[in-house]
Formats: sequence, C-alpha cells, structure tokens
Amino acid sequence: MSASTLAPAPDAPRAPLTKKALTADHPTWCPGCGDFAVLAAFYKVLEKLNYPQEKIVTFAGIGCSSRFPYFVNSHGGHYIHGRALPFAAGISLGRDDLHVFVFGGDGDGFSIGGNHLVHTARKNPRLTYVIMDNSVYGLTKKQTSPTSPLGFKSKTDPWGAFDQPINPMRTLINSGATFVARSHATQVNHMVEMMLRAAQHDGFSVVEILSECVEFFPGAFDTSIPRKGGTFQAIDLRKNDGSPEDATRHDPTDELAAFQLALEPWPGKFGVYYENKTRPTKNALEQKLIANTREKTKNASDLDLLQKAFAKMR
Amino acid sequence: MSASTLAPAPDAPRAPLTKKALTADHPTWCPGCGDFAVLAAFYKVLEKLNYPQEKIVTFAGIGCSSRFPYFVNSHGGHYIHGRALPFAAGISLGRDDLHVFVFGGDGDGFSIGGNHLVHTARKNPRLTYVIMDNSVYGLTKKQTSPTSPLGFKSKTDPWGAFDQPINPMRTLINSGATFVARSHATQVNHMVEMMLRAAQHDGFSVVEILSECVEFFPGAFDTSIPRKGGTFQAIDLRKNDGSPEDATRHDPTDELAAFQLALEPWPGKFGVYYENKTRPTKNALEQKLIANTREKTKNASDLDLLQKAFAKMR
Amino acid sequence: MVGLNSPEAPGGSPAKPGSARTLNDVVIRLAGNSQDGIQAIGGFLARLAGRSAQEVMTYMTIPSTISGGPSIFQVRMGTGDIQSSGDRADVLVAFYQHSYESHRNSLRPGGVLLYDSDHVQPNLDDKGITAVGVPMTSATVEAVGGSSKEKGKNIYVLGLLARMFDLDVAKLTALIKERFGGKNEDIVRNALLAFDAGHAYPAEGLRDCLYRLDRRSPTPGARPQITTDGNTALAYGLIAAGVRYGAGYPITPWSSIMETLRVELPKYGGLFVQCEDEIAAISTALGFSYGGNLAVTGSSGPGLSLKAEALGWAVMAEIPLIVVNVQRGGPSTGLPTNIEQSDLMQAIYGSHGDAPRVVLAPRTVEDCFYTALEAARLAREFSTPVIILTDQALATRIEAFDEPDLERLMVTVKADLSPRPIGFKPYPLNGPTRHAPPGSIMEDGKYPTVTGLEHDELGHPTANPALHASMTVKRREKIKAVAATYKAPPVYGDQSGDLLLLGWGCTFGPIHEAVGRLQASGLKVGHLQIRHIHPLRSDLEQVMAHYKHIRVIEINDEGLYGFGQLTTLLRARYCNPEIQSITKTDGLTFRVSEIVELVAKNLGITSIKSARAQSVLAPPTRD
Amino acid sequence: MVGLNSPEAPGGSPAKPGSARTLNDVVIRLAGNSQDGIQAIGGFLARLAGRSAQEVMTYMTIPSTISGGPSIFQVRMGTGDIQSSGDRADVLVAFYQHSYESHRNSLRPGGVLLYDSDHVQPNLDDKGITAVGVPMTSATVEAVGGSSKEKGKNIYVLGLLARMFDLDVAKLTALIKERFGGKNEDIVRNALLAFDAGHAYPAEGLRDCLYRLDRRSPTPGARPQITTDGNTALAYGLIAAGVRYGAGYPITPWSSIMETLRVELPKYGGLFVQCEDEIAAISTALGFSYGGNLAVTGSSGPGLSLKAEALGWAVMAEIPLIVVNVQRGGPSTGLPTNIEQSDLMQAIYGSHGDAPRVVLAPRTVEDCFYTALEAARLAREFSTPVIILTDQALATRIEAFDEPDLERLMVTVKADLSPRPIGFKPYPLNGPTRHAPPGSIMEDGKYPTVTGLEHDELGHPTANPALHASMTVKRREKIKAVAATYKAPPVYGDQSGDLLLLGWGCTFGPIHEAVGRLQASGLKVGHLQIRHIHPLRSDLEQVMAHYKHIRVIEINDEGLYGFGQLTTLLRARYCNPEIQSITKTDGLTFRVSEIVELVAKNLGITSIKSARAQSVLAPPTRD
Ligand SMILES: Cc1ncc(C[n+]2csc(CCOP(=O)(O)OP(=O)(O)O)c2C)c(N)n1
Ligand SMILES: Cc1ncc(C[n+]2csc(CCOP(=O)(O)OP(=O)(O)O)c2C)c(N)n1
Ligand code: SF4
Ligand code: SF4
Ligand SMILES: [Mg+2]
Ligand SMILES: [Mg+2]
Repeated sequence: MSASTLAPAPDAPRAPLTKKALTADHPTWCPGCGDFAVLAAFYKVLEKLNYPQEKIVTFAGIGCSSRFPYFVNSHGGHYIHGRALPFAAGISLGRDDLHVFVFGGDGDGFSIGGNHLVHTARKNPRLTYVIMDNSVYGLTKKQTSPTSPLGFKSKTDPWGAFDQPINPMRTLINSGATFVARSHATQVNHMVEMMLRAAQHDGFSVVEILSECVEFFPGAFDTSIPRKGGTFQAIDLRKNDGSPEDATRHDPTDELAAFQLALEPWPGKFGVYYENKTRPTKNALEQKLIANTREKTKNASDLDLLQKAFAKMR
Repeated sequence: MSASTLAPAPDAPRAPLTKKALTADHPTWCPGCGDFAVLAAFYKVLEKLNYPQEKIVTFAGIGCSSRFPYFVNSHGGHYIHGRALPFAAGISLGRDDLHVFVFGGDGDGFSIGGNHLVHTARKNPRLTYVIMDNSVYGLTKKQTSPTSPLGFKSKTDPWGAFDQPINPMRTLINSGATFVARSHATQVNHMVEMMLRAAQHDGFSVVEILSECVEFFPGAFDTSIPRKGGTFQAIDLRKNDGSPEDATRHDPTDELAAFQLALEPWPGKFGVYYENKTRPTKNALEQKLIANTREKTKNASDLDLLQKAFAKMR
Repeated sequence: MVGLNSPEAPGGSPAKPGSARTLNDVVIRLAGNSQDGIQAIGGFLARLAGRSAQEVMTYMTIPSTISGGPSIFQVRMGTGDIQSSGDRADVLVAFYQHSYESHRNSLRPGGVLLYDSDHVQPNLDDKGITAVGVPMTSATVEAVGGSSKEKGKNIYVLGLLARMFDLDVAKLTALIKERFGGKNEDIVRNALLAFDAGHAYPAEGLRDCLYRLDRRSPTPGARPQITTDGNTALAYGLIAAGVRYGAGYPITPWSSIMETLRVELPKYGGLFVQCEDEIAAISTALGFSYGGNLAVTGSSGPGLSLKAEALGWAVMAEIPLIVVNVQRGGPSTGLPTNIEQSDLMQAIYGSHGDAPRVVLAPRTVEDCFYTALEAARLAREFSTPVIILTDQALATRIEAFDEPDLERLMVTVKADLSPRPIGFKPYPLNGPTRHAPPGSIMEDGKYPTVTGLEHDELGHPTANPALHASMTVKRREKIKAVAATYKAPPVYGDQSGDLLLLGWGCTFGPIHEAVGRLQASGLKVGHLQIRHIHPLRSDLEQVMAHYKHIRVIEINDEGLYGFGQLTTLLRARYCNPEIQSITKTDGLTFRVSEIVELVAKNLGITSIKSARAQSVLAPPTRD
Repeated sequence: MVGLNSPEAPGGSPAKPGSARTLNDVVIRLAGNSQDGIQAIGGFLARLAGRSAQEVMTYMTIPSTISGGPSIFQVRMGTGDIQSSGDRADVLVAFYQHSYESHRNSLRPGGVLLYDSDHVQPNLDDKGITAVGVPMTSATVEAVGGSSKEKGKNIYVLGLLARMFDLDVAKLTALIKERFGGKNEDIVRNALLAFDAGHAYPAEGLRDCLYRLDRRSPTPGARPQITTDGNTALAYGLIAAGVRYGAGYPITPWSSIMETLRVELPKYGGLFVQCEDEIAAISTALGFSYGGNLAVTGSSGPGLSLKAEALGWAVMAEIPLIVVNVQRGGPSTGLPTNIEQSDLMQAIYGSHGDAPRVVLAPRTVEDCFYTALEAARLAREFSTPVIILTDQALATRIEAFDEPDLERLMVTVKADLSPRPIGFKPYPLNGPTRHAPPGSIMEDGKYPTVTGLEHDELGHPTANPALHASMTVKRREKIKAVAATYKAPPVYGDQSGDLLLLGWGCTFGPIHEAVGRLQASGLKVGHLQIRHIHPLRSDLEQVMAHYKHIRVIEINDEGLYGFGQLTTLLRARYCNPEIQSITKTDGLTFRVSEIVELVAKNLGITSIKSARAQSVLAPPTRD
C-alpha cells in the first residue's frame, strides 16, 4: 500500500500548545469585528485539544472571516471563494492523520459554496467547519448575503432585502452533517465548548457562529446579546438521567426535533442542534474499501499489481 | 417604462392545444425509459392548461431527461449541465407573460445544480421544475448519482455506493420552494395532477417524478409499482371539512409535517408534500419595486431619467 | 510652477516669491487613512475641475486592510491635455507621519509638502522641497467645535487648497452644499465652518505657495462637463444603450457597476438580480437575453473564469449578452485592488472549443460610456456575447468629460415578438442569426430550439459532420464581419515614422503623454490605443506599415516567449517580428516617464535617453 | 490484396481467385447497431493482433441516441507500420440494411462486402465490389439454439472472419475463454459454438475472399504486446507514475479514466472521489496534492471550463496537479461523441491573470501511457499543474504496443514530511518551490501558508508591487525551465527539405502516413508531432529552419485570422509567415488522403496532386 504518507514517529513529550505558539500575523479585521472573539476562542480550543502543532490544518475560502487561517500559526491557507470544503475533504481523505478545520463566512458557505456544503456533508469526511455568519458580505463591502434578514438595507438592496433568506440551521441539519451546532461570538465559553465538541466529533461537524460585522451590519445580533438587552438562550440538552424533566430537553440525535428547533423564531437557541455518532465517516468507508481490496489482492506490491493489470491486456 | 416586452394582442379564440401540435421530434430515449410517460403526461397537462402555444417555454440542463424540451413543440431548448434554473429564472423575471417549465434529472438538479435549486427556490420566481429522478446518471452511462441508494452498483461504485444519498423531498422542502410534490412515472393520472397543480401554483413549484432508467438501473422503483408487487401510497390531503379524521390527513401548509413525511422510509408517499400560497413571488416583488420607483420618479421617460442622472454628475 | 507632468506645457509664468503664480495644471496627492475622507476632497476637486471646463484625472489606492488603513488619492487638474494622473506630485498633503514617510518620494523636486503639524514631523534638512506645516487637526476642532472632533479635517484641507490655488470658492461651496444637503443641517454647517477656516488660513503661512490655476471660461454653448469614474460611466452607458436587465455577484472592483444597475434599472422598468454565484449570474442574464431583452452580467478575474462554460453556450446558441470584466491583478485572487491587464487571452480564448466572441476595451473613463453603447450594438446586431474588458484603474479613477448627447445616443429596443413566417430559420447558414423570442407565434407551427449542442439552421441538434463544419464557419465569419462596422479611433501623433506605440485600456493617457516627450527628442512617434481587441480592426496592418518599430505597452507579463497578451495576438496575426512588448506587472498604472524610459531602453536609443533624462527624469525646478 | 491504406507496402502477392492470398494489413469495418457487440469482435481482433506481434489501430463511432442506434467499429491490423485506422475499408461487414447503405461508400473499390443475408439486400448491380451474403442471424440461432437468440451473432462473424483471413484459431479461442470465463459456463459454451459455426462456413461461399494475413513470429525476448485504448493507457500511466489520489465528475469521453481509477486506486492504497461537479473535483484533487500526494482530476471541454478558476489557484499557490482533458467537439456541449482539437488555447490561457502551466498532448495510445509519466514528473519537479490534452479519438481507439518495462518505469513517491529547518521558504525567489506538506514540523515554529493572493517567499499574502513583479517572473521562468527537461520526439522523414508537417495529438498516424505518400511524389517532407504544447520545446526554430514550408495539421477552426490554435501559438512565437494551418472541423479524424490532398492544394503543387490522385484517391484495384 503505497498511498499512505507516514509521519515521523512522535517525538518525546512536547510542551503543551500555547496561544503564543498559535498566534501568527496580527488580524487585519476592523476593530470590534466579531471574528476576533472567534479567533480567541479557537486558540483556546486548540490549547485544550493539544494536538501536535504540525498536524493542525486551517483552511478557508475568501472573505473577511476567511482570513482566519492567516492568524493561526498552523499549516494552512486559503483557497478560492466558496470551495474550501471539497479542498479540505481532499486533505482529510488523503491524510487521515491530520486535524482539518475550515473557516468561512455566510456568503462563502451558503451562497457560492452552498452545494459543496451539502455534498461534503453527505459524504461525512472527518473535518470541522466553522461559519462566521455576519449576515452580510463583509469583504466586498455590504451587499445582501443569503442570511441577510428581510428588510436589511445593503448596497444591492438599499430599500431593504426582499429575497427570502436561508435558515442556516435548517440547511445544515438537512445537509446531512453529522454534528451541527450554533453559537455566538459574544459568548466565548459557549463558542469554546461548541468548537471543542465539533473537533472531537468523528465526522463532518459544523458550528455556525453569529459574528457581528461592526462596519456593515452593526447591531445585527443585538437581540441575542444580553448586555444589549437581548437574550441568549442556550439549548438544554438531554442528560439521559431518567428524570421526568429530561423528556422536555432536546435530544440532539433526533433529527425532527433538531429541525423543529431550527424553525424557532429569531434569534432562536444556541447549542448542539444535531449529532449523529453512528454514521461512518467517508474516511472510514474508503479505508475499509482499501482494506477489502487489498485483502483480495493479498497485499501485492504496486509493481505486482500493475504488472498483472498489463498482463490482462496482452 | 421601457423594459417590458409587449406581446401582440391576443388573437381571436384559437383551436385548443392538442398533443399533435405539441409533439416535436420522436424521443431518442431507450425503449421502456420512464421519461416517455412523463412526456405523455406533460402533453396532457398542457392540453388542460391550454396556454397560447407561443407562451410556453420548456428548458433543461443536460442528461437523458434534459432532452425533454426537444420533444415538446414549444419555445425552448437546453442549456448547460445543472444551470437551467437560474437561466429559467431570467426568462420568467424578464418575461412575466410566459409559462416557464424546466426539466432535468437527479444528477443535473441535485448534484451539479444543487445550489441553484436552493437559491432559485428561496427567490421564488414563477416557474415549474420537473425532476425525473432515475437515481443514476443515465446519459453518461451509469455512474452513482446523489439519489442512488446505498449499495447501488454503478461504474464508479461497482462494489455498491456508500456515500449517503440525499433525500430529495427533504432537500426540496428545505430549499424554500413554495410547492413541492412527488410522483411516479408509472402513475399517469397522478403525474398529470401533480404537474397541473404545480403549473397553476403562483411561485416556484417542483415535482419530483421517479422515472426508471431501464438501461442502467432497471427495477429501481419496483417497490412502489403495484404490478411489480410494490405499493403506491398517495398522500391523503387535508380537506378542511371539519371531520375528525381530517386532522389525521396531511396539511401541506405545515412545513414540519412535510418534513416528517419526507423522513418516511423508502419508497415513501406520493403527492403534494408542501404548498405555500402566501409568499410573494420574486416576479411580484420586483414589479412592486419597479412600480414604487417609477412612482417616485413620476413615470419620467428613459431619456429624462438619464439626463437627470448625468446632471447630478456635473 | 509647471509640474513635472507637463514640462513642455506653456503658460507657467515664474513669479517672485510670495505672489501668486499662474500654472496650467497641478498634481495634488492626498495621503492619509481611508477613514479621513480624502476621497471626498479628491472628489470635490475633480468635480470643481469638471465644472470649470478644466480637465482632471485621479488615481487612488485601496488599503489592503478591510476597513481603514493608509490610502492615497491623487488629483491632477488644470487646463491642457490631461491624460494621466501625473507621475509625481506637485503638492503632497500628509495627514500622518506614515503618510509623509511613504509618499515623500512621490513629490517632485521643488514640490510642496503640506503637512498636519499636529501629527507630522518632517525632516527639516530636506531642502529639495518646500515644507509647510499647518495644524490641520487642531484648527479643525477649533473651527467646528469639540463634538464632531476631527471629522471635518478633510474639508478644512479643501479650504486650504482653495486658498493655495485660488480655487472658485462659490463653486466649491455649492458642491459642499449639494453633497451634504439632504442630511442633517448641522453637517452642512460644520462642513462650511471647516472649509472657511481652511480658506482663511493666514497667507503668510503659505508664502511661496500661492498659485493661480489657469481657468478657462466654458465655451459658450459647449456641453457641460461631467465628472465621474469609469464604472459609473460604464453603468450609465449600458442604460443609454437600452440594457434593462442584468445579473451579477459581488467582487471588487466590479461590484459598483452592479450596485448602480441594481438601483437604477427599476427606474427604467428593468431589474438586476444578485445571484448566488457568477455561474448563476451569467445564466440568469442569458435567460433575460433569451427572453428577447439584451442583458448584462459582469465580474472581475475569478468570476470571468467561472463564466467560461456558460459563455461558450452563448457563443454556440448565438445569444446576445454583454459581459463586463473589470480586470485586477492576477492570477487567482492575486492583487484584488491593483491594476493588471492580464485577462485578455482568457476573454478571447477562455471557453473550451472554438468559441469566437467580441472583446472591447475602453481607453478612458469617457470611453467606458461609449464602449458600453458599442458593445450593446454589436451584441444585438450580431447576436453574440460581447466582453467589455475594463480595468481597476479605469473603474475607480475620476475624469471630467463632455456630457454625452443623450438625446442622440439613447437607444430603445423592444423584443420583436411579431409572428414568424413559414420557413423562418433562426440560424440560416447564409445570413445573420435572428432569434424568435418566446411569445412569438411561429406560423408554420414549428417552435424553435436553442441548444449548446451543434445544430441545424432551425436550431435542432445534429451530429452531422458537414453541418458542424459549416456552422463553425458561420460563427467565425460572423465575428469577422464585426470588424467592418467599427469606427476605429485615429492614430495620434505622427502618422508615420520611427515608432508606433500600441496600447489598450487604461494606459491611453500615459502613452499619449509619452508620445509627446519622445517626439520632443526628435523621434517620429505615433500612438494607437486599440479599443477593438477581438476581432482586431482590419486596417491595422496598413497602419503598422508606416512605422519602423512597433511597441505594445501592456500591464501584464511578457509570457513564456517574451510577449504580452495583445502582442502575442498581433504577432500571430501579422507575423511581424517588429511587433514587440513593453510590459510590467507591479500592480500599478504605467507612469509616463516609465514608458519613455522603457521605450528608449528597448530601442537602444541613447539619444532619447538623454533627452528624457533632462526633460523627464530630473526636470529643473522652475519655481 | 493490398489495402488502400498501404499502396506502397510490399508483400501483397496477387493470387488467382479462390486461393488464399497473403497480405500485409487489412481494414475491416463492422457496421451494425451498438447492441450487436461489434466492439467486442473488434476488440478480439485487436487483441489477436497484439498477441501476434502485429500492429493494430481501431476506430469507432458512438451513436447519438442514448443507447442502441447505428454504430461502427473499424479495425486495421497487420504487419508493417500501421499508424491510422485506414481511410477506406477492405472489408465491410454489414449487419443491417442501414449499415450497408450508410457504409457502402467507405469500401474501397474492389473491396469485399460481407453481409447478413437475413437482413441485407445489397444492390447486386454494384460491380465495384465483391458482395458475399451469409445468413449470419439464422446461422447463429441455429448453432447456439433458440434461447440466446441472436446474442452470439458477433462471435459467429468473428469465426467467419477467422476463416476468411486464416486467423489463429487457438489464440482466438483462448481470448474468448478469457473474456467470458468468469461468467456463466453456458456463455462460454455458446460463444464457442457460434465461433465454430462461423469458422466452419463453407469455403465455396467465401470463394474469392480467402486471404492469409502476414504473421510475424514475435522476436525472441521481445516484450509482449498489449492491446488497449488511450484512456486505459493513460489511467495505468498515472498509476505507474505513482499517482494514488484523484477526483472527478462524469462526462464523455473522460469518464472511463475516472471509472478505471476509482476501481484500481484502492488496490494501491489510494482512492478516487466522485464529486458533485468539476469544481469540487479539482478542489478535492488539490486538497490531496496539498496533503503531499500528487493527485489527478480530469474532464472534457465543459468540465475544463469549470476548472479554470481553481486551476489559476494551483498556478498561484504552485501546487502540483494533473488535469486530464479529453477533448471532444466544441464549443459548449458541441458534438460530445466526436473528435476535435479545439481546447488548446483554453488549456494554456483559460484562467484569468497570467497563469502559466504545462500542457502536454499524447500522440498515440502508447504515448498516453508515457505522457502520464512525464506529466507526473513535471508536476512534482516544478510544483505545477500539468494539463494532459488528449482527445476523443485517442481515448476510444485501440492499439497494440510493447508492454512497458514497468520494473524500470514504476515511480514511488511518498510525501516528504521531514522537519523543515529554520529559514525554510516554500517559495524562494531564486530556487524551486518546495512545499512542506501538513504534518511537517517547522523548526522555527512558523507554519507556512498557501494562498491564491500574491505572496512573499514564505507564502504570506502581500500587495507589495515589486514582489508581485518578481513572483510573476518566478512563476514564468519556472515554466520556461520545464522545456530544458524534455526528451522531445525526433523528426520523422526528411530532416530538411520542402515541407515540414507539424501536428499534435491523434493526428500522428495519418500525418505519418501522409508523409510517405508525399515523399513518393518527389517532395522532401519531414514530420514532427508536437507533444510538448506549453512550453514548446526550445529547438523548434532550428528544426523549422530546415524546411521551406511549414504546415500545421489541426482538427480545429482556422479562427478569425486563418490559423488553427497551435499555429497561432507558433506564429506568435516565431513570427514566421511560412507557418500556416491546415484545419478542419467535421468531427472526424483526418484521413491520410485528406491530408495529402489539402497539403497539395495548400501548396498549390499540382504535381503532388496528380501523384496523389493516382496513388491515393483512386488506387488501382490490385486483387
Ligand atoms: C469567484 C469569486 N467571486 C467573488 C469574489 C469576491 N468576494 C470575496 S469575499 C466575498 C464574500 C464575502 O462574504 P462572506 O463570505 O459572508 O465573508 P465576510 O467577509 O462577510 O466574512 C466575495 C463575494 C471572489 N473572491 N471570488
Ligand atoms: C459541465 C458538465 N459536466 C458533465 C457533463 C456530462 N453529463 C451529461 S448529462 C450528465 C448527468 C446525467 O444524469 P442526470 O442528470 O441524472 O440525467 P439522466 O441522464 O439520468 O436523465 C452528465 C454528468 C456535462 N455535459 N457538462
Ligand atoms: S468588514 Fe465587517 S466582517 Fe469584515 S473585518 Fe470589518 S467588521 Fe469584520
Ligand atoms: S439511459 Fe436510462 S434514462 Fe437514459 S434514455 Fe435510456 S433508459 Fe432512459
Ligand atoms: Mg459574511
Ligand atoms: Mg438521472
């Protein structure tokens, strides 16, 4: 089996991963942009996960939020607009030893990239996708995005947007992603918890984070910010403790319940909407195929295999 | 207002539209292909609708099913693979006087075209989309499609497909389409009814029709064909007759109920899953914008308007 | 003071220090942060010039940070033939220390540095320039009052410049009122306070730097000038051309065309759709066009790549369409806010198969308007997609030009839905393609088909070998025929001689000025800015025959074989080894001196070099 | 009988009617419906040739209906230099009346029509040919028994042909057993029954048509021949090159490469992903490559258009990748099952910005294998995308060639995940780009970034003008340097003289044969089939200098200015007006006689014309 790429044997125990080691360039976001908090939370997540630094890959499409990988000192970079997911799927499927994270915005993920989201999700490769939803095109300076609410006054809808926006949670649950959560850039602990669970999930996990664009859509998420008079409602997850009140709690393995939660009126709830721990990853399925195939060919060498294939064409 | 395109005044009453008038080339499908029945049903639908023939537009992407417009004697044609919906949206939005129908396959619509489906649906232009789902790539000769069931042995998965297929009904309901129905190519009357309702719906309407590819996936839908030992279960629609049993019937305006119906195990039910008669079409919204704008400019002539715009740049 | 940029222009009359000197044109570079509203001052100056029968050209940079960050705006204004925004500045206004440090070298020897003494400490040993410090920040706060803080600083500077150059205060005041009019009363008042404070800056402080910018009184009966940028001119050109429908997806620097059309088209009964991506955008636009109403889509580099497949469909189905591509630095995401002319080959050859289409490139802001008109005419007449290849420099720079005669130019076309007679063929082999849009009755009862498959004269798909060959010829000859309809621009400068400079797009101005300087050194030089990129105008060979050397100036790479993209096309067509390139890829427009220098070097003509060295590289300080 | 296709070949010994005559090679055209398994007979014949040290070349058409419909399969086999599938057939096997009618004219004068007398009624007045009727359908039913009906008709015909040409029955029987082996026992038995019945067809019925095809005994120690089509050769070439990952989306005629890789790669521990579209496919492949394992993606025309943007990213980020494009008729959906060479410009210029990459074009089925190896080498060595521009004709035709020496050729490369020392720069300005794939420890603690934005030597984005200029140079010079590593093919025929014929891709064989015929008429003619399309080999100018005329044979349109796509490139580079095109776009491969005729016409040399008229257009019937 020639295709695998063996990493050098793990070294002697290393010093734990720190924020300092993880910090790369200084973010070029506008002061006050919600994405700063997501970055800070992500550093914490990596500190907790303490993966070998060289095994972390952060990738993105194009957008303000997609600059994220520049600010994380890990392998990574950014690809073209809207196509980071199939790229990342290639990384993950070809290199099962890596921890792959993808970052992006609502335009990148739900507009131009919407189909890749669905098809990556149904294939379930092992990777984590964090969407920083500011309900606007930030980098291109204020056009309507697919999550812009009705009435939002952008440069392309100065009279207020009137195309029906998508519902990100519905879209994600429907996509077939095996882990779907929602968080808020003003809630650092909650973000850390959601991203941590997502990273630890064995499959395609998505966290949508409401992250305000102070430049082009200030106040977008005030209704879910307590210090601005809103309410932040976390999902009460089922504990399976047998208590009667537990039945009223949200069971994240129940797709229909997740869908119902997604239909709640704005600003809705935050937390884990859906989780499926049983569907095998594409990584596992392809590995199984490889194993079965190689069993049939009795682990023949590449040269043997190819010579046999040519012999058949004589 | 210069943009409109005025059709000549309606003529004297014309002879009703007949199958003969509607028939163009002889279909090049394989003998026995399910798409023949869809075509026959569509002729009937048009006969019933009796639109002026020149106002009917049939368009498609690429695939066996996408050859459909060649066989209908109406304005129309076919575009590139997977992109017929935004093309058709352009026809409809620019020419509100036409009746626009789009045809295509599961690959065209759910694979390469998946994102256009979602974004066209959320915009809700007035047009009808018929998907002939054979759960395989027909024209390219038997590769796995996004609706191929797990285990389907195709040329790209000779050992049986293992990527999770999409659930078309879930996908369509989630897309925001305002009319979603499902039918079966062996049930001509049912198809006619569904396509007729779709055509009469004021907005973006979709009918998914299971249509067997006898060449590359014979028997795909036998479980829903009574004469092959399967069962065809039509949806019992709510009658709003106040009867107690009516409460158990399906209410197509209830999104959650539609979603639940979509989760039923294969082969599932057939009929109208979802219908929303209240969301305005994009055609209407854009016309309203035009009307408001022109009211503000007091219906100035194009020349006046442009001269004023230039005067501001002096 | 006569600026570096017009060393040969007459009329700059030296005067004794302290008194106002008259000058033809001036280059002012405003350097600050993008929040400081320097674009606003630049805009006021440009429009003032437009209203004063002066010429004007601007240049700006966009910061690479998302919002804020260092940024400049350069204005060149005056009488005479202003074709570039100026190689070097006569006046540098520096708001911050970093502005001063980054832009000191853009100032010509002897130029004036006007700096905010609240923020900037210039090197006082720097004797090559005249440095004038003004406490811009504190003076603004003082004038306007504490609450609005430094907000009016830019308007204060505008007042200062008005004083320095004896600008028309009444016109400026009117512009300020127009701009801030609709808003809060306070805003107008504060702006005027700031302006007046700047204008009242004591003359002693500006000793040595008081000028009088030559004003022309508008020729009686002449069309008024308008002042705008290339994207705006293009958008309104499309409207004048009767284009009422469009679809697009945001991308810099295309977006502003789309934003203008989205807001403007409903006024004309049309509409513009923002789509989910560029493929959907071109598809929706093609749907509009198929419906009988010529539509527009557009993007910049990456988006044009995405449209390649659908564009090929439009070629095959022969559907009219306008595709705007505002070029920026490539490849890939490249340098999104810089200029490059590297999408030419893609515009011509970017789709698979033989997919000929028309490609036009506007040369000035004004030409953006007229190119839109021509594109629409060609698209309709030849039932073909037409690509307008504009660029980041044209898109964002401001020029003043004569207001177009809209009464004469305005186009109104309605879809022809008349019944089509028996025997109607949309794709006749021996005639122009004419579609019957949906809604048209076909009198023989046979409705037409459009497809991306090869087809017969009725549009029906066919794999007939001979038919594919003839339809390929039809599509090719159709595009060849386009050239016969061109009103191609004249050759500037010498009509024959040593050197023909060819260019395309935004380099028109700098090449034009370079011609003058090269001529001044004794060479006979002509200049042709090619607007019709594909097909090329048919008399080009004759034009070229009159010159010994032909050099093509392009902002793109010299490629694997040493030639820029337009040069490659010209060489392939004419097989003339004298057609060579002068290229660069630093993301900036060509400076006049750069062209002069590179041409001299390329031709190995040292005499030019020395001539240039004197007149261009280190011009004597004249004031 | 010596076929039309080798009029000059020796060894065809005339014999008296009724007895077997020896011949060098024969062209058999099988015409029926695609369900009839004519490809299968063709395949058997081709593999028999391969196992008999003969040469073989096939040609087939794909019906335009979805399944079924008329279809042909043509085999040319024999000894000698077989480079094309033959202009006209020596034997036509017609299964149906429509097969007879459509293909009668493909038979050379004096050729043999073998028809199924159960279905075909030929024109018996047609004296130009020998018509032999055999009740193929009923004889098969009779031999095999009613249940399988006509299923074995093709194998019956194979038996008949074996009788006619005295083919090696033992080898054919072995092939039949291998082919049907794994399946139901009955199938093998029925096939053999049908074969024997055909082979036992009474000799009287075949009077006048018994031949002996010259057999060579394999040179002792020579490598055995393999028989396969271009897509298969390419897929296995990629495997030999150590490519273990890929992603794609179905499209004809690319799909079969993807299907082979999807099935084969897991055996080697790799995998191939079927994606939702071509953009996802190239993205996934780039993800694999970024992970350190060179990957492949591919498509045909429309799919290549869709990959344009991502391909530009690969150029900018300098990520190695192989992109296969199996050309078909364009533009748009075009003629999906026909041949055309019209994606060359798009392959080179299809992405926005200056995005140089490598483009290679295999010339034969065998060369598909070796081109894959070269593509992988270049992709890795230069960290660049490489496009393999193959075509529908190569993809589907079968040739026999020497089995490659896999032991020598097989490449094994593992991603280099070794720690990178302090100071490591993935994009040094003065050295080759070398990525550190994820998993590599960076000893200075700074992890690298890849991006489609312009970047510095470390990969960090920058809008620095000078850096963009130098990185543009780096990317360009890198691709230029590729040419130095080429082992370019030799010039065939005369090394200097009157005419150099240039070609690329599938036209290798017909041009090669055309050279022989042109030489026969006294011209000195050379032939070079250009495999390295971009960059071109650097000695081309010297090669061309040895000839008076240069003509480029291309299956694409002559374009707006009269030149095919490769010709355009060559003219731009060399500015040599003697470089001209001979093009066509009828969806079919060039016939040898067509090339000879067009060259003669183009050069205005009537002497060739008459020479050709004799030897080519109307060769005397020799048997
Ligand atoms: C193919 C392509 N189309 C368009 C663009 C321009 N573009 C860059 S980012 C962006 C969208 C940004 O919005 P979002 O993804 O929501 O990210 P945000 O900036 O809001 O974080 C667009 C349209 C591009 N780079 N490439
Ligand atoms: C851009 C592009 N990619 C791929 C193809 C090849 N192609 C043609 S039809 C088709 C899919 C057919 O499947 P489906 O849409 O399910 O239609 P069916 O033939 O099954 O009715 C594909 C992949 C193409 N024409 N264009
Ligand atoms: S524009 Fe908005 S999203 Fe972008 S960096 Fe600024 S605040 Fe953040
Ligand atoms: S291949 Fe399948 S889908 Fe296509 S025409 Fe034949 S039966 Fe129908
Ligand atoms: Mg956003
Ligand atoms: Mg299908």
